Amino acid sequence: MRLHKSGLMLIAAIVTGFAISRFEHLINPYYYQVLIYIGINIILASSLNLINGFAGQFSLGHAGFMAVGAYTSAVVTSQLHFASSSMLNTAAFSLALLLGGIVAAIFGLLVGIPSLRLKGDYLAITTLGFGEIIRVIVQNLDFLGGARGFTGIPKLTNFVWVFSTVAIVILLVSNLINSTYGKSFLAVRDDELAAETIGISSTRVKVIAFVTGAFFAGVAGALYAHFVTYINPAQFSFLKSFEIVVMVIIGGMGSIFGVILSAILLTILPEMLRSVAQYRMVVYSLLLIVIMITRPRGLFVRTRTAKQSVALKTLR
Amino acid sequence: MDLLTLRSCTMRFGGLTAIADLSIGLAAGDLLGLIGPNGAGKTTIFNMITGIYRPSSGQVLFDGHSIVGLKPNQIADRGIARTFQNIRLFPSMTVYETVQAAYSKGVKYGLIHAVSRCGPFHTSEEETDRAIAELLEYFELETVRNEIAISLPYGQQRKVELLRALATKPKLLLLDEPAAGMNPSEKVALMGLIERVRSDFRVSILLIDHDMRVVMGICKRLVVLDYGVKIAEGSPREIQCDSKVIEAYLGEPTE
Amino acid sequence: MSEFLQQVINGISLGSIYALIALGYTMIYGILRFINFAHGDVFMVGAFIGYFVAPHVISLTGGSLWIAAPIVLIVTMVGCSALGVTIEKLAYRPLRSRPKLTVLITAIGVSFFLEYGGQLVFGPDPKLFPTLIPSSSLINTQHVVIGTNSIVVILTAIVLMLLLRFIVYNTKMGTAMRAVSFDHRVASLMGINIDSVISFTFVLGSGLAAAASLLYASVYPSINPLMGIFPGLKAFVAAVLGGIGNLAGAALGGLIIGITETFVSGYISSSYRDAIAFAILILILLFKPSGILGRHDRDKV
Amino acid sequence: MKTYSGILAALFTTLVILGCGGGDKGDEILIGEFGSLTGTTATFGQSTHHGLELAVEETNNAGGVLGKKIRLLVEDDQSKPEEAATAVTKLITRDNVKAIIGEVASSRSLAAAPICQQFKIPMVSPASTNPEVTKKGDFIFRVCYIDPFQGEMLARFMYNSLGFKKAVILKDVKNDYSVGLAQYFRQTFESLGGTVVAEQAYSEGDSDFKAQLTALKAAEPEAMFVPGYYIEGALIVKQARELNMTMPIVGGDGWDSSKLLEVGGQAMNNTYFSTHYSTDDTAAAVRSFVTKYSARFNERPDAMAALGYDAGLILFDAIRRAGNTDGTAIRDALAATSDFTGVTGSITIDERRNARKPLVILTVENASLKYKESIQP
Repeated sequence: MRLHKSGLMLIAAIVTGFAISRFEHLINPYYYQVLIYIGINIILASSLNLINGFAGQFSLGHAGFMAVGAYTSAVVTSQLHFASSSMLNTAAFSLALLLGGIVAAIFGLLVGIPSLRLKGDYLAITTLGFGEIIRVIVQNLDFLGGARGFTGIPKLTNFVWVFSTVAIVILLVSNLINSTYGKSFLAVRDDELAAETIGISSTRVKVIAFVTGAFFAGVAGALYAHFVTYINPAQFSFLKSFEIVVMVIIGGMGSIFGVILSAILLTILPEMLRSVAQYRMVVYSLLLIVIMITRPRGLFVRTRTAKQSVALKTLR
Repeated sequence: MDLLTLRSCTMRFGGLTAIADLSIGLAAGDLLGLIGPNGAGKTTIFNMITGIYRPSSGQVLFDGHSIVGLKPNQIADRGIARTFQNIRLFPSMTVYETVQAAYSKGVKYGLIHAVSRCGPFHTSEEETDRAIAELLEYFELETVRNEIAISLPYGQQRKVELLRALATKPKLLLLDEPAAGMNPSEKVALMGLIERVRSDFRVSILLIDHDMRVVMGICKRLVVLDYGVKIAEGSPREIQCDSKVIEAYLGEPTE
Repeated sequence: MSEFLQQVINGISLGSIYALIALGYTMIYGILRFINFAHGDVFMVGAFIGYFVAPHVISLTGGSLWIAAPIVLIVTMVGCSALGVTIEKLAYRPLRSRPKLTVLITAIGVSFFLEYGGQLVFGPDPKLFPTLIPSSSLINTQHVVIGTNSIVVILTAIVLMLLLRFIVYNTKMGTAMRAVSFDHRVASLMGINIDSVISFTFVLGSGLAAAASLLYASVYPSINPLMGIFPGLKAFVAAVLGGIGNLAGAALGGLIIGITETFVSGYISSSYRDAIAFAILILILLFKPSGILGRHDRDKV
Repeated sequence: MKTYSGILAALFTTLVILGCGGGDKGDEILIGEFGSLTGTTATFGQSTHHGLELAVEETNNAGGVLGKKIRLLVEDDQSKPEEAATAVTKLITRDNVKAIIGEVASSRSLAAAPICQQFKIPMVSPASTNPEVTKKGDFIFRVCYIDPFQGEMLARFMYNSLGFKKAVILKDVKNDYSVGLAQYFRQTFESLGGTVVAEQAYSEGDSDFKAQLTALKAAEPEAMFVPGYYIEGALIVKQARELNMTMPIVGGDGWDSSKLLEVGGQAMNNTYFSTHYSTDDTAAAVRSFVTKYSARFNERPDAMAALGYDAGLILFDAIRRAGNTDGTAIRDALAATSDFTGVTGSITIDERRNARKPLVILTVENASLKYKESIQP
């Protein structure tokens, strides 16, 4: 029985998703939309958590992977879309999500390679640079609509697609991290050199983290594109990457549950602040500063022993 | 044939020569002590062997093959494990997880199995779990298995680090001042443990210490280093009488 | 050929502004080892201080720009220095012993705060920056035009850089700064007051950003609360390119980015300009990760 | 784990409670506006908002519509398309607005239009000129002309009225509006027999254009076309003049702002641009609008303000004619709009739900705007 525990959990999650989607029409569309954004943000933040939180590679280019996934999938569905048949739509969309993820993963590999030589701030600025390069290239590609954006993407994303992906990402990341295999990620994050001396290839770990993280960012981008139905390069600037990084940091790097909570919180917070319209980004930025000063390890992370904090402090 | 051979190795940093024309041989099953005053270049030798530094010139042979230019993890794969002078444990991990990390390389499944938890995953995890439990028992660490490793007392941290190195199933173990910071009775106990480990795990050991008396008891052969140059080699008794060694250590506090 | 010459002049003028901003980035990095993402926004605030102060100063001095401009420059530099020191005290100092990442995120927060706060206080619409540098053409041929703007920008940048060099290498405070950037612990053992050195660094860095903002706004006289984002980012790229923590490197990096961008815009396509700056950065980091003039930090075992 | 679940529950509760309320109070008609009050194009969002506010105040002071007061609900979209989608969904489904006004930027209108269409709520865009916008469905309208029309008219103006055959283009690649305008201009200009001898690009937010201008200058054009927004437009003209480029420079309606002359000054002489109305127009509607707007907001209205104002008035007029606030009824009334006298000219909504109205060309002489000509569709 235990052998299939993960599988069962996944199926349960997807069945629940379907059940809820039956009542989709009962949910206020605004809440529904916020829920979808929550789901997409959980996928983005959890996949970045794999790179930043578990493999310890500080990346500021996640929006770039998202863009690759979004555009790839949009091209696929615009070529394959059969509005008449829902079966074919499902097939086309599955393919689009998968291809979006795969192409993003290939870009993840390209970005992962420099990460092998770079650390900390240098890596951060390089990944930011890669994200921006991707955006600029898209902006110059006419067949993707350039700056005018890609219009007419079919609205295929729904509750089931998003939350099945959420379930898969969370399960996958937690399975990985709680396995003996996954300990190599944490070892590289904690002390790269010590990890190397027990035979762990930091190269391999970093590349796997970037490729997997990018894959899911790509899928999230594809889900996003087929929800908003219109994408343009400006949506995937480094500011989007910052947003995702902030979710990971506030949730607590390397905390699966904390990052989920912060993705939820940071999606809802701007909505709650709608009433203060022009002030909301100012409030948001102040909150960010205050949280960093008072709860630097993240809002949802248990406090560690004093000694450990000291050790972690000296790490980076 | 020797398990590890350093053949006229030289290590230069800019204009500074840290190791000069050093040759050392270590036979399988040996416990070789590498001693010398602070700053003699002992840790540099370890860094050279484990691939952290690449020797400026000379050869490092392990099991008859050159390991110069290999990455630290590749050298670890060949069967060399080490500890660090200033203990480097993984700050976020428990004792159990620390040992698990050392096993992460040898699991009998891949990424896909890890994330999907199928195939050989559960069998392999159970095997690993049993092996770790045995090791923890051997080192008398089973009571602290779920403690964060770096929150343990110093002596136990040393043990965890030694255990982490052994968990990679090395042929050669490099111990960098394992007794540093211990009181005399702890030192004696540790030396006993090292000797037992050597025979129980059939591992060769290269041990660094600047305190001669620590290693006298267990090493059959010693190499003495001063300013990157080998000044003497032989049995503990021979070393004790060597005039160059006495000169090098004169005025050195020997704890 | 004439087009080429014109592009070189355009490039140097833009590059020297990047260089001034990059110097601030690189000094703060040298001392605190973190990317002060808010630096570009301090630059923006500088432009707005100039915007509000300049008309008053100009009317007080009876319209003489040669007297007014230096006064505006000093007021703006003082204002930005105060802002920089305040940011450091309130947002960064409580985090000094925390992981760099925490400080980095805080810096992003400060950056957002200044940008959106700026939109609130100054209004989001672009403002016309008053003329501070009397604009005329020094050389004006059919093909090459060199205005007073470019010359003033380049000369001011050079003077400020020399001044900075003097402060860092020939004053007591400068020596203390270098000591702190070398090793905090050792410096404090030597009796150096780390806090005041860090504050001083922010004074210098923010002051240079203020000067850069006035030069920038004089050449491109439209200012808005988001104007700091891209010059800030480019300047940071310049600092990394030159070898972060290295003053000469920052100046060199700024010039390289300025000139390359101008050439890419002129000869290839401006649509690739932002990408090109990053592409150069990535190539340099791959082949010489410590930057052109940077020293390599070895992982201590 | 327990505390986490607690936090999670709290979060969801907040989501549900989050600003309940809204809805018609019976004596009010709720109209939603989404716009870029903050973010990169905040200045357009705020101008439109002011214009619309003025339209609402005027209408309410005159007794409202169908005996009810108009209440305007504004949502900021931070200049981001996904925020626009959320804002519009909220306005329609939570606040139950009867119609939507927005956005200036086509990218945000494109994200919002499918939602309005889905809920059958009419949407009136004040200034999105991308042809795609109104193709999203029969509930989507606009009160401005579209890019192909404007691009074509400007090309004809340059070729016929000004008589130039060799032009260069400097467009903003980051800006969909500018890219579109450049494309339509080029098509028409070349089909008329002119040549575009060089084309260069810049990115929104840039302020240094000397590199591109130097390259364009080398192509020796007779005139230059600079589609884009006013701030870059003015800087480009200014820097072009500094580089001794004295030729006429033509821009689109993105140039229309009081800031254009403020930034460009005397350098703007010998430039032309298309717009929606002229503040110097002596028509009663225009004069009254300019006076009231200046008094209310202490600044002169730009084209966006005028379009926001017209968008509001056309919508209110349609509701009045529809006789009720049913979405379909308002849609039909909007579609039937004909010869509506707005500030930006006489507006007729055509079968593609685009506004058919004159294009005004202004020129700059001695650092002040002069009416040049009106081109009828």
